[in-house]
Amino acid sequence: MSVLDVRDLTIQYLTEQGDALLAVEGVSFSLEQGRSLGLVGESGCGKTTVMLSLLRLLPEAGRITRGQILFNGQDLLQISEREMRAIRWNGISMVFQGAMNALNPVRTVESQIIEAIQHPDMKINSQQAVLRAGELLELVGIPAKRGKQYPHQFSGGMKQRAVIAMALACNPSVLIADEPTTALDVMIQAQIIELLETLQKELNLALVIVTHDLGVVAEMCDEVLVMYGGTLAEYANSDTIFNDPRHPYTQRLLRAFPDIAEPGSELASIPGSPPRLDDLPPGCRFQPRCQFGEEQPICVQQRPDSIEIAPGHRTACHLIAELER
Amino acid sequence: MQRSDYLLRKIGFAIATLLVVVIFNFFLFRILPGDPVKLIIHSPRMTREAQERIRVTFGLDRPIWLDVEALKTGDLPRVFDTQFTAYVRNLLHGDLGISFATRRDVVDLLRERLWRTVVLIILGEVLAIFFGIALGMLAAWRRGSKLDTGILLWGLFTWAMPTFFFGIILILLTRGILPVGGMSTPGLRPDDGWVFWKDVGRHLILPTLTLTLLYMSEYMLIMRSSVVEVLSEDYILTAKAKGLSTFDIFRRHALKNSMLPMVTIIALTLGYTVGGAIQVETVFSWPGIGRLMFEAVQKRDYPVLQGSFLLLAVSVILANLLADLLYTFLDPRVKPD
Amino acid sequence: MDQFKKIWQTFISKPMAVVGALMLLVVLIMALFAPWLAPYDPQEHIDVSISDILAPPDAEHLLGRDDAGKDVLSSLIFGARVSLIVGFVSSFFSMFIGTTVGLAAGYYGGRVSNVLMRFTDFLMVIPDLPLMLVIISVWGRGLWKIILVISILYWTYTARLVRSQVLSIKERQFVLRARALGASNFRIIIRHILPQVLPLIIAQAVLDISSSIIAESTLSFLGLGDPMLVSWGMMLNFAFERAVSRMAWWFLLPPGFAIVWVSLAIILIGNALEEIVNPRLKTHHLFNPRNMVSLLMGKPPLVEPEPTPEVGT
Amino acid sequence: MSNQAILQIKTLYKHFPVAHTVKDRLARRPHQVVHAVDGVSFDVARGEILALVGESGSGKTTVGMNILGLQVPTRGQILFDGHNIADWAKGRLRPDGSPEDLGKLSRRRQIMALHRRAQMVFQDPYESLNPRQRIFDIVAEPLEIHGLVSNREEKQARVRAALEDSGLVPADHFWNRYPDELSGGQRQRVVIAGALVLEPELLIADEPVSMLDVSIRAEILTLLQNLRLAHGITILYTTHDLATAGYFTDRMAVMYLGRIVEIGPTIEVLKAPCHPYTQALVSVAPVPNPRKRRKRMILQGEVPNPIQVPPGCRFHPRCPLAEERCKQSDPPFVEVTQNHKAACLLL
Repeated sequence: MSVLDVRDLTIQYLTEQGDALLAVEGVSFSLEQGRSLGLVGESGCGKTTVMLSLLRLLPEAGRITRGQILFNGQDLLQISEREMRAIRWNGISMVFQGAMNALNPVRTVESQIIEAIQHPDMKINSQQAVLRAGELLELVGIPAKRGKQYPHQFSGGMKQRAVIAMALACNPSVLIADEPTTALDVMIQAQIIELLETLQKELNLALVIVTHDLGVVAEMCDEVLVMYGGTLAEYANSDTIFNDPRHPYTQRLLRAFPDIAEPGSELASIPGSPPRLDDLPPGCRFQPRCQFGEEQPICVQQRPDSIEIAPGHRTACHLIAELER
Repeated sequence: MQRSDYLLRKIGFAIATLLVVVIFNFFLFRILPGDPVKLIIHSPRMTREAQERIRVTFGLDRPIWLDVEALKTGDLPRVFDTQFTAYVRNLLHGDLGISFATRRDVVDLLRERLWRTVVLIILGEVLAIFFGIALGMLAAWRRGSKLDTGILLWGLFTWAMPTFFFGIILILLTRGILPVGGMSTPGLRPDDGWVFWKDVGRHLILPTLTLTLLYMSEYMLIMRSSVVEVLSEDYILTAKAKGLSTFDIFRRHALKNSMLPMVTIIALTLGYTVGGAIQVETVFSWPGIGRLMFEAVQKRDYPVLQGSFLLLAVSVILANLLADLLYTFLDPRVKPD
Repeated sequence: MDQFKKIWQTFISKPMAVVGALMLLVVLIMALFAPWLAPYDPQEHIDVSISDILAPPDAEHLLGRDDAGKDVLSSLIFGARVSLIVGFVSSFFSMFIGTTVGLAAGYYGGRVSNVLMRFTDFLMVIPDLPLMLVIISVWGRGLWKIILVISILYWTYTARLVRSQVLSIKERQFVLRARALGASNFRIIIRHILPQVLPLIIAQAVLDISSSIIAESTLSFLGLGDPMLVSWGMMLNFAFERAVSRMAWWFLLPPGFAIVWVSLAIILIGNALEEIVNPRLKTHHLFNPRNMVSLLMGKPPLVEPEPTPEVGT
Repeated sequence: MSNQAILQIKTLYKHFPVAHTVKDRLARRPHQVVHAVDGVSFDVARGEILALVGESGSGKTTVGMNILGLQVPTRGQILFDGHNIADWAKGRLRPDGSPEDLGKLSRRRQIMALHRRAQMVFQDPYESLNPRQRIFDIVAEPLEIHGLVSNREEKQARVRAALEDSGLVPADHFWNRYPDELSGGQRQRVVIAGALVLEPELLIADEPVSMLDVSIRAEILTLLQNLRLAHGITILYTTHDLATAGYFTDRMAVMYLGRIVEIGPTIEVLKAPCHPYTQALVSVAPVPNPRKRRKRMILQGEVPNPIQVPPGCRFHPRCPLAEERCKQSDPPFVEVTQNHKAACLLL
């Protein structure tokens, strides 16, 4: 059974004027223990919104209006806030984007890890907690004694490691990492990717990587969910996404991504820009930028449903059958 | 920044400020048109001995700043025998002159009254800080609620309210219920023990209430915006994701982080609080430094005015330094060595 | 300017701001048309009998008479002039000094900034009311002296605000870009930095008007007002000395509430301006968490999702 | 491509002083410096696109700032078309050569003359445009600063040409708008138009696509490439991203801790890197295909702080191949093939 099973998730944002913007619509995916999923898309495609909704941490204006989030079969949208608190960090934990801001600047790193360890469900005394915090820091490659320091005494890469250590405090079964490598230097990025890979194998984590960087996804994910304009564009295993993409957006996105293994090769960007939430096209959200959908009335008028074109390969495109031909 | 370096800078600044205040205090009473000291000497209310004593104390026969004549003749010891050095010498000996109005030593007057002002300010300030922080946090937590709006409105209203007028309103409202003037009921003396102190306490209520209610609102507004700011930080979201309860998030994260700007603000507004104390003491005839200054202004009692100003300025500068020291221990980003 | 048009539109959409503006308008009219509005001339010499002193309100004197037997309402109307002049003029001066110091310290940095900012800190540390008391009582009383003393003490906050803004704006890439294009310092300050800070400076200057008005009234209350003019603070000074014991509320309360009225008006305006030009609408992570899923639990979603059409494969 | 160098950097040093504390002053400790750029030399030929690659703190942006005279070099020479910018930036006048020589002008004029011919494109398109200016004013500002146009029509024509050259067609559709009405890619085009309007010979593009979405990166890079084709503009492209550099640059210089460690034709450097640092960088660059996953050569630790630079080869503390001699001697450049040099003792 999947540890995490998200079905038909739909999220709105209420604007100050009282309008409801459809930020995420009909996104579904599932993840098994020990596997990793990449949630990719450009800025504003709703990937962070999806991630925050998994722990019910949406900002004030966010509303989950439809769908289910099943964690070990239990729907997280139907439980009370108190029950939810028990699942946070214990069952599902997160590494937030921008590690520098995820640590409180006026408290020691260790105390912030301990705070997570002393989760009500963990029943651990303070001495054990200190030891455990030290272990966690060593696990991510930070000497335990540096836990007594404050975040500003850590470099960017070390903060990211500390945040990962903090996320592992309660032995979660699912770890969600939002842009874990963005804003880090190339070499530090590689260190963090390596670290996450090792941890995932050793701890048998179900890992969700939320990122805009296709390279990171190709490096470390088993499955990939490509999002566009708040909807699912394509969902398949990593090899299929990178070598046999079906959705026009995935195809063009891959062609726009430079490959260091083939320097000098042609790059083709996608003209136009992603749709704004307050100005969504009525039909397929990619239609205004799609080279196939220009004159297809169905693309302009109707939103495509995601359909399974092969076992485990879903995509949302009206023209998928024709494109195959 | 290193803690010792930060402290050295702050101490250096405090010393420089003190020096400037001392020099300013000297010149203000000499350079400005009308030369008050000379005016005083010709005051018909002064006895000849008092005039003579002032002349000697201020060294009025000497040049103001440097004795240029002595410098030219090479009479070095006399170069610094000026009004300014006389002033500094007197200051170092704790001599601030004598009051024109009461003919008492200004230092004695100040010593007698200082603690009364200190009690008033500390009491008012501590209560204002406590309630300001508590209400500010409450407003931030329940942003947009009726409570929040109420707190905001009260803040705006008291911001527009001159301290002395608020005191007057309280007097009009509580006439006959609470004592509205002085420090104790005439006739009672400290020897009466408990009864006397209880009476002083009753006299303290209105002045303290005025200071608290007015100064609380500023702390409240600042704390509110500071907490709102902190609550939008990512580490709060992280704390929430860790499964911490709202109470724990406030206690462990929001409070300390929003206290940092508060310490700075409290230090910066100390001078303002002293100004408030002058008004409150005037309105409620509380016999402290503020009331003393008010009376000195009325009677043009310059030595008292000069002495009180010096004392208040020095106290505020020192209190500020204290707040800076506190800050270095609260904020880990100012590193210990 | 589009920018100011936008600010104005947001401004008039805020009820508090409109209330403040209307309140200020009343005072402005009072001050401008004082000689026509006031029933009596407060400067006029009059003969009074004992019964006229602190006489309670009646049909002839709507707010009664003061301790000299004069009409309180007329003094109140003329007093608006003093408050507004002191408020606007000192706040203009302090805005000017503060902006200049802040721009210079922020943009040029280094030694210039050090000297200017230490001086600013110095003025901020010295308790201002005692300093004003000392200066005015030595220098002598007078409207312009009060205005000057207030302006040279009240620019410090503006200077700090401007400096901190300039420090961050100066690091922004569009300033670097202007430098890379070859723009002179003057051009960068006038074209690229000042327009960013100006709205904030104006909001701060508006708030300063109210601080200046309160400062003037406090000085007058403490007996250091201009002896040639009737200001609200001075009225309170007389009233406090003589009217409290007789509970002559008609002499005590109107000038006090007039001060509160005008400074509240200005604070409402300034506060709204500040909110507009310096929005701090960030997400707040500790709200009532039930909101997030409440719609799911039985209540209909706000927007009905479009029916999903069938698509043949 | 002509072989004449438009830009020659000769042993450029840029050191920033570290803040001196009161205690340091009392203890008479010497002033410490950040070695941001520490002896960099390279040439850029007219019409060439050179990539300056490095992690943050490698000094690549500082090099760009020094070339434009926005910072004053500590030591060394920057020759732009034969004129030493380092001297101008210091405000020292050195008249030499023909009467039109830039050296005859005052310092301000010299810097202006430089900025007419060399321009910069910045990293963050959301930050590099003044939010209170309209697009037209943004693009026209350089013309005003340099007094290049006399009337409105001429100004409009030049702004239009610059905007359309940058791919914002039709120009009048954009020029009355404010920056916040445009997308990131469009803003970056406006920044480029603002530089192009002066018809510069050299363009320094400082990480111009790192803040943009993947789908629009390529169009900005293609635009830069086309500028070279259409106007013969020389481009210095600084980046931390080897993959984008591989896409459109001719040569590549890899920087580490204020020094260039390897320089050569882009394709050669990426296909056959010589310096261990370049090898590591190439090996960790993510490849967008799970079938091509490679063995990553991960360097441990982080770039040391540029205040205390390691002795000998500055890369040795992190170099997986380091030997004893690497700790002692500073490696010279070794020519691997023609035009391809690397600074490593093990070569």
